[in-house]
Amino acid sequence: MSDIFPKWTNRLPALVLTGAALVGTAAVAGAWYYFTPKYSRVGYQPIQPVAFSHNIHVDQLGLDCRYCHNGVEKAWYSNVPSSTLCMNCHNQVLKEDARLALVRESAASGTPIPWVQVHKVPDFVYFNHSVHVNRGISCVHCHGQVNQMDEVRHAQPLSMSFCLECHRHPELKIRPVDKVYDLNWQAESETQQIAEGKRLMQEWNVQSLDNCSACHR
Amino acid sequence: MSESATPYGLIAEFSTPADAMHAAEKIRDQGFKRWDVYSPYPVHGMDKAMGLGNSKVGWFTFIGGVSGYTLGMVMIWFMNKFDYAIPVGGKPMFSPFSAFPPSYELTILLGAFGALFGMFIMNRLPRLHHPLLKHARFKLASHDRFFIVIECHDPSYRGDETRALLESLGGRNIEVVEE
Amino acid sequence: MAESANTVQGAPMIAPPRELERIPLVSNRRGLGWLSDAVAGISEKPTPRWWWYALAGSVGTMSICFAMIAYLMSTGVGVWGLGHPVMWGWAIVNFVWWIGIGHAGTLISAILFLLRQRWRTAVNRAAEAMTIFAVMCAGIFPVIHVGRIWFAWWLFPIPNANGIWPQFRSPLMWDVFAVSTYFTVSLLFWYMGLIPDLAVLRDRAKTKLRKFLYGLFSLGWLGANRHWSNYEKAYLLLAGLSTPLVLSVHSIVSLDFSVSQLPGWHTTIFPPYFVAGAVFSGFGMVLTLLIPLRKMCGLEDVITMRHVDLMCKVTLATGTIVGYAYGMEVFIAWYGGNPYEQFAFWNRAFGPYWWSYWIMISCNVIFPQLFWFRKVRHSLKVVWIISILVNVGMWFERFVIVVTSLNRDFLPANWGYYVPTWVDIMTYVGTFGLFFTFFLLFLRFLPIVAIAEVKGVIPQADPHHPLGGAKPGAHH
Amino acid sequence: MSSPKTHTEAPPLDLTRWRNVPNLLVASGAVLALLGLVVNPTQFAHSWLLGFMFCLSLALGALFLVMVHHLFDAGWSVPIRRFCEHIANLVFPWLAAFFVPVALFAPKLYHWMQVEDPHADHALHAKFPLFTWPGFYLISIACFAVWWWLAKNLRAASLEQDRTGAAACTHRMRRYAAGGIVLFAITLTLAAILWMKGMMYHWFSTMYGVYYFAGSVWMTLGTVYVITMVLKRNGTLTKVLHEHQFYYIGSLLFAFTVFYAYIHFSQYFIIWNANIPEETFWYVLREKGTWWYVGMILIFGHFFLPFLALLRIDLKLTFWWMTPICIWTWLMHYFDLSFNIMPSLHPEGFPIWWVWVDLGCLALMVGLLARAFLAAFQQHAPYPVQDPRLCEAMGLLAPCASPISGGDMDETEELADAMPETTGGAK
Repeated sequence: MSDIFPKWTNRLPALVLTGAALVGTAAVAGAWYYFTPKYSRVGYQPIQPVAFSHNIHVDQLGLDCRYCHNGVEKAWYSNVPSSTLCMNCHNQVLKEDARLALVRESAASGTPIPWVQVHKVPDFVYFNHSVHVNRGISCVHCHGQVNQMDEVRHAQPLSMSFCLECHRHPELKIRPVDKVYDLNWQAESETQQIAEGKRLMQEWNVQSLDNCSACHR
Repeated sequence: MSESATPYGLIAEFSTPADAMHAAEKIRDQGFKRWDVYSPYPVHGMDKAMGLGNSKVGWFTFIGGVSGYTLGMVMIWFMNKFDYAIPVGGKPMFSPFSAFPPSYELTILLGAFGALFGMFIMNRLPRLHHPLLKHARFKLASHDRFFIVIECHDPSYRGDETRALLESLGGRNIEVVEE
Repeated sequence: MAESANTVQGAPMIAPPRELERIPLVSNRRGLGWLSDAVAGISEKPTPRWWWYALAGSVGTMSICFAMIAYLMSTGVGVWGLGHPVMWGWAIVNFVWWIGIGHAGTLISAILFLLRQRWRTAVNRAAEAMTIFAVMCAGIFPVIHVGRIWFAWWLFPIPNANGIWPQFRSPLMWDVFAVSTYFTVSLLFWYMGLIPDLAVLRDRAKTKLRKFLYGLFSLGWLGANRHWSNYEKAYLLLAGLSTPLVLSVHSIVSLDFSVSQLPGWHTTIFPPYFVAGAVFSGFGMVLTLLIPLRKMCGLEDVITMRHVDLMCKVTLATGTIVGYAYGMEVFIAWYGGNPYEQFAFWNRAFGPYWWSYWIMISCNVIFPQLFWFRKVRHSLKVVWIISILVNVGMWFERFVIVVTSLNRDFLPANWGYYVPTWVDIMTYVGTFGLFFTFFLLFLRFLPIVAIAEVKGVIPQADPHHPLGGAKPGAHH
Repeated sequence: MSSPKTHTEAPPLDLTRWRNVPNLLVASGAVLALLGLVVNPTQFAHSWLLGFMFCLSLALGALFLVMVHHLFDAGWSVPIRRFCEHIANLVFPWLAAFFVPVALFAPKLYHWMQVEDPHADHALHAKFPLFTWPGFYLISIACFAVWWWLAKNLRAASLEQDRTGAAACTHRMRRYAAGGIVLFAITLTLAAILWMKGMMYHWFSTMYGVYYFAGSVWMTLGTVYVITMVLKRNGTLTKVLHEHQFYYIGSLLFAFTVFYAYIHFSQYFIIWNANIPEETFWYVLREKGTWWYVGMILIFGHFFLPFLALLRIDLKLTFWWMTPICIWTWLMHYFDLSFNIMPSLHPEGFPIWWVWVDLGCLALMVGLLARAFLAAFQQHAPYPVQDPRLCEAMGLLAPCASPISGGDMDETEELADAMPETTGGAK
């Protein structure tokens, strides 16, 4: 004899089912959004030891990316410049500025500035900067409009699907080599980008690689 | 149980499965529709005695199984051939052979869901509150007793006449169960 | 009754001589009500002291398992003894062993149901519970062996940030589907069987808490025949689905090995051989558990010597099939003429792990042959010891398959010797704690024998039987 | 089980019209087989082997059914056991005699016998001394000896029980079955390897013995169903047969449909996936030419069709539905064996032009076996008349008289008005 359940409990199955469906949907949608690099990586903007502004150096002063990141065309790695490179200018410009004290100290002592790394690919991914920039992939595609950033911000997810998006359709991104470091450049129209991109792929023999060992080797 | 409660049905008690079964045959022949036999275990032959047809649960399983197999095959084709083909081991991107084991498992999984939830749907379970659960002697239905309950909503239900019928069939402790 | 009808429909009718009489499934002439009392009583009586001791021991052991997993997660799979060339060690051995244990439960609940073996009713509930807990223990190993456990959900075909899908040509993916389906379906099947019995406990409940919990989980089951009709159909369908499922699970586990090209793994008899081995080890475990259980819970009249006898016979049959498979492997290694295959089998029997091979052969093939003798099958002590030996032997079978095939590579420079670390060992020991914790909780709070099903197989249940109330001559 | 449905009402089947069929089979088969022998001896050898393996399937399948009946202490299968014993006994002298042409034509069938230096061929060298002339013949003789010994002794004990009704006979049969099942597994495997797999001796598969076994028992169960049905309808077994015999045979047929498919799928799939040339060549050959279609016939006809046809419980008891399926098992098993045997002679495809030789050999053997079977069947009781399990098989179990005993909540004292048997006289 189990009369301890009042009559309304007969509606429980429907209520539980509806509730479970709602909670389930919320959980899946939440995980899908919050657990992916689109949320967890994009927007990462650490405070750097030196308040270096790409905006001032690139857009206002017109420095080329390669002036500082001078290995990017030659190596897999796009180097962060040593502080002596900063001193090329800053031994003249703002030479007494307090904001640059750390740079001067580093240049004098040889201890690197402890920059906080923003962009990172996992250890098991092989990424080669020179291959990309020499074949018409601009900095902006992975790093966003760094030329407009005062403080560097993680602009793209850099997840595997992000890489794949481009690897499957390089013609949507590929551009003439002389426009690679022009972060504001855009093709006149999408159709032109595709036509030009296809032509460049043909010319450079760029393949749409999405096999595992293209990146994991 | 309050005085004003509406009656739910007439309950009669039987000691042996054979008595319950003979009673069920008679009640079936009288044309009752809303009634049932309650027993601690499924009594072999009772479906026939009550005039029940084949259970429909099989259809739920069948639909579950077919959709599981289709889902498996389509999913694997979409994932490994259409959306992102991964060349491995010189094997074709999609082969009904290598796609078979997971699709087979999905067939069984969804078929099993179909069987269980089909049973729940057909039986309108879960139903935690029921007039019979308030009846004192009804707890013996899960122990060693057999009950027949004829609901008052049955079009053939005729109060005392029905009670007399149950009595003549050997039912004991005949009582009215209230809503 | 038999004597009164010497001829039926003109054919002579002979009652079997005493020695060939069928022994009743429930002994001592127990009836419907007694079954409810006996089984439900186990969870209604005050908790016996041994239960607390056993639970404390199990929980303690289980915590070792979790501690080892935490250590593994924080440090990495290097804490295990894996290394070149044996890259698969205890984790896969334990996985296959535990999942094999589970197979007996499904065999009893599903295959014997389809075969109309009514003796299954006394043991199926406990065996199914064993299946579920064993699959839980098994599931731990593949999950933790992936290294970065927090990414284990990538095994499922869920869209993720990598934009890539699981690779369905890999037998390890088939495993994911097989094992998760197996667990889910076993759980559904088990729960569905429990519903009428939970209703028994609900109807007998004295305290409000018990009324509430058993009432909630029995879902308002009334035992109406219209419900039974759908219920029996669903039960039949689940049994029909579980049968190919249980065959497929261990077959797919065997494919992990056999679709490769490694000598000692690649052999076509693996699927049926693994299934037979799984059922074999599972029955070993069922016997190990039920022989003490029937005594401790006072269920000697329900789980009778006939049940033990029959389970011994299943063990014998499957053990002999496994023996046939061992023989065929060795024979075809010789027959095929492949020197690598021949070496693999020579290495098994006489290489550095010779002892594991001979433990396997003696525990799996030789000792179960004692079950040919009725005397052995009826000595509970001997049966219990052999059942444990079967468990040991089947663990070593997986060890032999995994380790001896890997430790000698094609080049002697790639030869090695695998030794488990203490973390390997303690993780495995810890899973026993997990298993027994769940099993003890099951013993205490749930009906450990399928009450409604056993009621259905005693003579009183049959309305055409005099004990069921049938009048003589009234034959349907 | 309730009483049989409707079939008993029909008048007993009159089989006299069919009594000449075995003779016709023998006569026509002999003509075709002889013609085949003259026209193309190699084809004749292969066709004969095909027919022989087909008939052997039946005898070994029946022997297996008899042995598992004893091992499982089964009750339901008592009425069908006697004719299974007769079929199993066809193994000697009949099948042994049918093996003589295989033995004589062995060099035409088994290429390894013609290899000049067996030690130059590694695959053959490795099989020394199994694949030598003495090895081949000695093992063949040993296989027949084991089968003969088992079948003869099992039937002898069974016939003795017909006279004495002694339980000792049951125990004796169990002992034969216990040892026999092990010998049976070994000999059947060796026979399948030596007589069929050995045709392409470079190939190997650990599953092969099980594979032949699965197909054989499947076809045997189909045959057993037909024979049981005929014996029920002509009145011979009507009084001992019940509905559940048909249900169980049908269920076993269904189980073996799945089992065979499982075995064959596993063998194919593992070989396909590992993709090792020394194994795949066997199947590659069978995917070329019209063999591809035979393979498809096997997938659909050997599995899907019977699987779907046998799914429903009630149809397993419906004779007009089951008869075509059972006859279909013969056809499919024939295709299965042909798929195994013939590609070594006809790699280009299924030898449709030579089917008449196959059918001739098969008809000759089946005709002779049918005559032998009928003679044996008529000589003895049609079912084990004194078997202790017979009344159980008939669904007439003697009930044990036990009371419904009490418990805390048991109120069975109220059963005062019940019959004395119900309470067992306890109260």
